Amino acid sequence: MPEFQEKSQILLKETVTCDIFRLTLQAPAIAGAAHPGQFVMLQVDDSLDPLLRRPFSIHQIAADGTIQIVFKVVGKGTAKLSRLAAGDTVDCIGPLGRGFPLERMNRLCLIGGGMGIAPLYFLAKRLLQAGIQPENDYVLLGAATRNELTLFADEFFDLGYTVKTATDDGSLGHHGFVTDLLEPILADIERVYTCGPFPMMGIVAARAQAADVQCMVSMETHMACGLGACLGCTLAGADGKYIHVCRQGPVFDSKEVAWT
Amino acid sequence: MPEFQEKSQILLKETVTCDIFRLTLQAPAIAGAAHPGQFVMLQVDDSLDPLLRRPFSIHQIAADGTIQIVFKVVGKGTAKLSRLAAGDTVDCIGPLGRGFPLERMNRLCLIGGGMGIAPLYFLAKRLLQAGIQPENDYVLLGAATRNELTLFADEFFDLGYTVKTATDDGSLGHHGFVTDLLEPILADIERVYTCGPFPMMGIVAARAQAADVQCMVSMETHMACGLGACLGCTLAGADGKYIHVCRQGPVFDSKEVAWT
Amino acid sequence: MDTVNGSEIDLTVRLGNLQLRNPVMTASGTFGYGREFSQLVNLHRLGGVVVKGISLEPRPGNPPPRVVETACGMLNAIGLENVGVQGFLDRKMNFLRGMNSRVVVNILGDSVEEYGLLAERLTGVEGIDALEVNISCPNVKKGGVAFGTVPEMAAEVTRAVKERTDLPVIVKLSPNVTDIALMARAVEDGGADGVSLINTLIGMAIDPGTRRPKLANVIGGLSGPAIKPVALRMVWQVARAVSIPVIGIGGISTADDAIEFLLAGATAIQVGTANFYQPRAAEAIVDGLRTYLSEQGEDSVRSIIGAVRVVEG
Amino acid sequence: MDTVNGSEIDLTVRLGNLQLRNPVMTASGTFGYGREFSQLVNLHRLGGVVVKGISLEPRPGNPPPRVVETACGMLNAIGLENVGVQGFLDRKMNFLRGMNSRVVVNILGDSVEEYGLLAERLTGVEGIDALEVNISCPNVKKGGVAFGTVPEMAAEVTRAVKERTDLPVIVKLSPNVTDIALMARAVEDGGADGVSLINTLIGMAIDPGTRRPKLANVIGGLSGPAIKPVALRMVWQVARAVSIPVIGIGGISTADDAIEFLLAGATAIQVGTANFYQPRAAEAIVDGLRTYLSEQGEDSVRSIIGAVRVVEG
Ligand SMILES: Cc1cc2nc3c(=O)[nH]c(=O)nc-3n(C[C@H](O)[C@H](O)[C@H](O)COP(=O)(O)OP(=O)(O)OC[C@H]3O[C@@H](n4cnc5c(N)ncnc54)[C@H](O)[C@@H]3O)c2cc1C
Ligand SMILES: Cc1cc2nc3c(=O)[nH]c(=O)nc-3n(C[C@H](O)[C@H](O)[C@H](O)COP(=O)(O)OP(=O)(O)OC[C@H]3O[C@@H](n4cnc5c(N)ncnc54)[C@H](O)[C@@H]3O)c2cc1C
Ligand SMILES: Cc1cc2nc3c(=O)[nH]c(=O)nc-3n(C[C@H](O)[C@H](O)[C@H](O)COP(=O)(O)O)c2cc1C
Ligand SMILES: Cc1cc2nc3c(=O)[nH]c(=O)nc-3n(C[C@H](O)[C@H](O)[C@H](O)COP(=O)(O)O)c2cc1C
Ligand code: FES
Ligand code: FES
Repeated sequence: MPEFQEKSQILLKETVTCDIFRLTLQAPAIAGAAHPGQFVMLQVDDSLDPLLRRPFSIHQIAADGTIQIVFKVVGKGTAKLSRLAAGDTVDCIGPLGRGFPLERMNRLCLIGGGMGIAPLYFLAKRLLQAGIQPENDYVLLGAATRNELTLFADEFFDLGYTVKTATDDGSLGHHGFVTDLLEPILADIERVYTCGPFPMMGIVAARAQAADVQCMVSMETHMACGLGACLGCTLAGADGKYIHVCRQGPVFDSKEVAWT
Repeated sequence: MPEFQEKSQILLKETVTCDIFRLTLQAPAIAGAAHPGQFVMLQVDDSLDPLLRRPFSIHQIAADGTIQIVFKVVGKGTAKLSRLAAGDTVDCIGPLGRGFPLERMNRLCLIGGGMGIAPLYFLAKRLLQAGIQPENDYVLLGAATRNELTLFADEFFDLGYTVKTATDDGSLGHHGFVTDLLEPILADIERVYTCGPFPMMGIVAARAQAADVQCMVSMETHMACGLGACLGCTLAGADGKYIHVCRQGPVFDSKEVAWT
Repeated sequence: MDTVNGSEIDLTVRLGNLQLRNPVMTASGTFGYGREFSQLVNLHRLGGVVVKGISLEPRPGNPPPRVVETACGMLNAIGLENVGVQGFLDRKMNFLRGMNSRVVVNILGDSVEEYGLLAERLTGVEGIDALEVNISCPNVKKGGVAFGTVPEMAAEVTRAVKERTDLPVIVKLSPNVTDIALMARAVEDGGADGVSLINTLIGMAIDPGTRRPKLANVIGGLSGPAIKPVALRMVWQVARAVSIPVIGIGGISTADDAIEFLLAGATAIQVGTANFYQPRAAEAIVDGLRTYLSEQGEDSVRSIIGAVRVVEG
Repeated sequence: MDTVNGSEIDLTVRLGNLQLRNPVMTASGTFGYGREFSQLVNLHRLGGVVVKGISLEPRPGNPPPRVVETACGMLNAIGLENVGVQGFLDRKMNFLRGMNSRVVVNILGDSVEEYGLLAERLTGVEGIDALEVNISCPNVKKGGVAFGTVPEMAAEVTRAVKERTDLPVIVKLSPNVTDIALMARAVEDGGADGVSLINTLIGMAIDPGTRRPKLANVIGGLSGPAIKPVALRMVWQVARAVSIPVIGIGGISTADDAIEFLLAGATAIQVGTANFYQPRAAEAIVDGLRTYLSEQGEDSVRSIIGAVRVVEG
C-alpha cells in the first residue's frame, strides 16, 4: 500500500467546540491513496517536545487533494496542534493502516463515540459511492454534550443516513450511552462499524457478537511510529497473541480483539 | 534589587529585518524597576525544548508599563520567539543584573555592534533624563548591513546624539568596523559604553584603556538561570579569577575582563 | 497543616529525626544559597533548601563555557565552585537561618578526611538541619575514582561523616553505576540516615563547527527533564532495597513529576534544573501536591509514598 | 563517491573487513526489517540497516502498554518481540537482500549457547553482512544479570559468537554500567570486530492518576535525543579505550548529531528513535554530512573521525 510524507498546509481551521477542531490539510498524495479507517501520523514542527508524531484518523478527503482531521485537545501534542492557524504547515505521513472493509452489505450501522466519530464520516461517504442506500443504514453518534455532536450529526444526516444521537448530559438525543441505541435496531443489521472509547466498543462488540452480527472495530493504542517498525502498538488479541494496531489494524473484526 | 516574574503580553511586534524583531511587552513591574544595561530572562511557552530561558537586554521602557526588546534569530529559542504575534504572552523575569553607571560625565561615547545596540538606546534615553547634552556625545553603531542599522541610527539621532555608522558591506556609513570610528574621536571622550560581539568590545576596550578613557562593557555568556544561582555564566576576569556575568554584570569596567 | 476544600491535608514528612513541613526541597547547586531566589519565590513555603556544595576551602570552579543546553536538559561543569566552609558560615548562613524551611548543607571533598572535617565544622551551627554528602566527587587519593562508584569508598565516607556529626546525614548517590541499589545499601550500612538520588549523569556535547567540546571541561553533568525516567527507575530500585528514607531528584519540574517519585518510594523530592527555567516550580509543586491529594481523597502525603501499583510477575 | 561543488567527497568507512558506502545506519528495533520504511525512505542510500533483534525462537514480547513518551525521549518495553531466526530467514531476508545497503543482523539470547547457535544459523546466508550482538539481555543461567553489565560474561558471549561465524561481529554495549570502557575492552579481548553503543538507558514512568507504571513491564529502555549527551560521552570514552571501530548510537536525529559522534571517535553511527518521528532522518544525515564536509574543506568523512579538539589538562 502506498504511503507518503507530505508538508501539508492547513487550508482551513474550524472550531467545533472550545477544544475540538477540524483541520483541512493540503495533502494530495495522501488524499489520493486514502481508504476509510486509515490514519495519518502528524508532526506539528521540529521541536523535540513532544517528540513523537500523533495519530489521527482521516475524517474526509476531497477531490482537490485535501484531507480533513478532527481532533480534541487532550494533552501536549493536541494543544500544540490547536494553536496552529490556516496557512501553517504540518508534516503528515499516511495513509497508514488497514481501513474498513467496504463490500456491499445491506443494513449497516456506524457507531461513533467522541472522536471515534471522525473516521466514520469518510466511511459513510465511501459507502455511498459504493452504491449503498443510506436511508436503510443507521449512524449512531454519542458524545458528552450537544455541541460536540450537532455538526457531525447534521453532516451524516445530509448524506441521507438515519441518524440517532446520545449525550451523557442529555442535551441532545438519548440521555445516556450511544450503545443503548443499538439494542432496538440490532435485529435489522448485517454489519456494525464502530470507533470510540475501548469500553464503548467492547459493549458494541459484545452485543453484535451475541446477535451474530459482524462488527468491525477501529482500535486505539499508543503509537511511536505508525509504520509497523517499533512494535509498540500491541493489544491483546482474542487468541492470546498480540495484535499490532498500526499495521494489522487499526480496523479489526471485533472477534480478533480481547475485550477484557 | 527588586526582581519580578510577569506573564507579559506582546503588545506590538515590529519587523526590523527578516530576522531582527522588536517586541513591546506589557511588564509594568519590570518596567518600573529597570535600569539601563539590565536584562530579562524570557520563556516563550511551557515546552521543554528549548528548555532554558533566553536573556535579552532591555531596549527601552515606557511610562505605560511596557518594555521593549530587540532580538535576532540565531537558533531555536529566538526562532520560536520570532513566531509569536501581538496578543501572545511570554514569561518574563527581570530586571536582572547590574546596569550601566549613569553619573554625570561630559563627552560620552556609546558603541554598539549588532544586537549590542539594544541596551544602548535605554542608556541613551536615561542619560538625557540625567541632563546630559547629547550633541556633544557620540553614538557609534555597527552592523552587517544597512537595513539592520537605519531604524536604530534614526532613533538615536532623534534623541539629539551625534550618530556615526559602519557596515560590513559599506551599505551605510563607514565601510568597515565600527571600532574604526572610535580612534578619531577618542581624545575628546571621558567614558565609553559598549555592547556587541566579544572581539569588537575587546578592541574598544584596548583603545579606550590605551587612551586612559573609562570603558564600560556589557558582556554576554551562556546563562542557565540569570539569577546568580547556577554559576554557569562565568568569564575569565583580568585578575585571573572568574567573573559572574548575570549578577556582577552584565556591565563591567573593561579593566575587570580578560580580553584574551 | 493546610486546608483544601474544608479538609486538612498533612504534607509533613520525616527524614529520620528531621521533620519537613512538606516534601518539596530544592537541589544543591540549582538554588544558590537560597537568597538568589528570594525575590521570586516564597522561601518559607518550601520543605527545605539544599545549598550549593561546600568544600573545606573556596574553589574557583572550571573555566567557561560551563553550561550548555541539550534536548530537554542541560550539561554543567561548574567544577564545584563555592565559597568554602568558612565563607559559607560567615556570609550565607545568616540569610538561610531566617527561612522557615529546613536548611541542608551539601558537602564535598577530595578525601575521606575532608568530608569528616566538613561535618565537624558544620555541626552545632544554629540553623543547619542536616548534611547531604555529595559522593560524586573524585577520590584524589584513589586515583580520582569517584567515591560514589565504589560501595566500600561510599560507605567509608558515610562513616567518616557520621562519626563527626549528630546531624541527620543524607548521602547523595551518583547514577553513573551499574547497580544503584548496591550503592544505596553500602551507605545504609555505613550509617546514612537517608539517601538522595540522582546526581547528574555524565554527558558530553561537541560543537561541529569548531570541533571542540562545548564545555571547557569536556564532560559535564546532565540534568533536567531528560533524565527523569532514569532517576525515577533508580529511586524505585533503591526504595525497595533500603529501609532508610529516599529523596528523589532528577528532572522534577511539575507536581505530577514529584508525585511519580513519591509513588515510587521517595519520602521527599528535590527540584533542580527546573528552578532555572521556572523559579516558582517548587512552590507550584507544593500547591499541586495538595490538589492531587485532595482529588485522590488522601489526607496525608505519606499515604502515597511507595504506593505505586506494581503487579510483580 | 559523491560530488559536491565539483569536488568528490568520500563517505565510505570500514568496520573491519566490512566497507560501508557511508557511515549512516539505522538502529536495531527502530527500523523493523527495512521493508516497513521502504515507501518513505530510499533504503539504497543508507550505509546499512540493522534489523530488529532476532532470537532462536519467535518471541511474543511484553504485554501492552509497551511505549511511552518522555521529555525528548521515549521508553520502550517491547520485550524483544521477533519472528525468530527461521522466520527471519524465510520471510524477511529476501527483501533485505534487494537493498544496496549493508544488512546487519542483531541477535539476542538467554544464554551463551543461544548466541553461538544464532551466529551459526546466520552465517553463510547470502545478503547478511555482519552480526550485531545485543548483550543488554538477562543471562538466564546467571540469575538474570544482564550479559552487558559483567565484563567476563560479555567477553564470553563475544567469543561464543566469534567461534561460530566468519562474519564481522559487532558487540552492542549497554550504557547501564559504571565503566563503559572496561566493557568495551572486555569484548575487544573477546575478539569483537567492533562495538556499537549505546543501547537504551533503563528508565521508568508512573501515571499519577492510576498509580500504575506507564509500561506494563514496569521498567523500559530510554532512547531519543534525551540520552544523546550520555551516549556521546560513552562513545568518546570507548573510542579512546579500544582500537576496534566504534559505532555511535543514541539520540541521533540530525547531521550535526551524527557529526558529534564521528568527531568523538565513532567510525559509523546508527539512527534509532528518530526514524519514528522523522523517517527520512538517516537519509537527511547522509546529505548533511556531505554538506558539512564540503564546507569544512574535507574530502573524506574519515578525516573527521576522532577529530574532536580536546586540550587535555
Ligand atoms: C489510529 C488512531 C487514530 C486516532 N484518531 C484520532 C482522531 O481522529 N481524533 C482525535 O482527537 N484523536 C485521535 N486519536 C487519539 C490521538 O492520537 C491522541 O489523542 C493524541 O495522540 C494525544 O496526544 P497529546 O499529546 O495531546 O496527549 P498526551 O499528553 O500525549 O496524552 C494524552 C492522552 O492521550 C493518550 N495518547 C498519547 N499519545 C497517544 C498515541 N500516540 N496514540 C494514542 N493515544 C495516545 C495518552 O495515553 C493520554 O491518555 C487516534 C489515535 C489512534 C491510535
Ligand atoms: C545579558 C545578555 C543580553 C542579551 N541581549 C540580547 C539582545 O538584546 N538581543 C539579542 O538578539 N540577543 C541578546 N543576547 C543573546 C541571546 O540571549 C542569544 O542570542 C539567545 O539566547 C540565543 O538563543 P537561541 O535559542 O536562538 O540560540 P541557540 O540555538 O541556543 O544558540 C545560538 C547561539 O546563541 C548562543 N547562546 C545560546 N544560549 C545562550 C545564552 N543563554 N546566553 C548567551 N548566548 C547564548 C549560542 O552559543 C549560539 O552561538 C543577550 C545575551 C545576554 C547574555
Ligand atoms: C548547575 C548545577 C550545579 C550543581 N551543583 C551540585 C552540587 O554542588 N552538589 C550536588 O550534590 N549536586 C549538584 N548538582 C546536581 C543537582 O543537585 C541534581 O542532583 C541534578 O541536577 C539532578 O536534578 P535535576 O534534573 O532536577 O536538575 C548540580 C546541578 C546543576 C544543574
Ligand atoms: C522500540 C525500540 C526497540 C528496540 N529494539 C532493540 C533490539 O531489538 N535490539 C537492540 O540491540 N536494540 C534495540 N533498541 C535500541 C536501539 O537500537 C538504540 O540502541 C537505542 O534506541 C538508542 O538509540 P536512539 O536514541 O537513537 O533510539 C530498540 C530501541 C527502541 C526505541
Ligand atoms: S506504532 Fe510502531 S509498530 Fe505500530
Ligand atoms: S546565569 Fe546562572 S549564575 Fe549567572
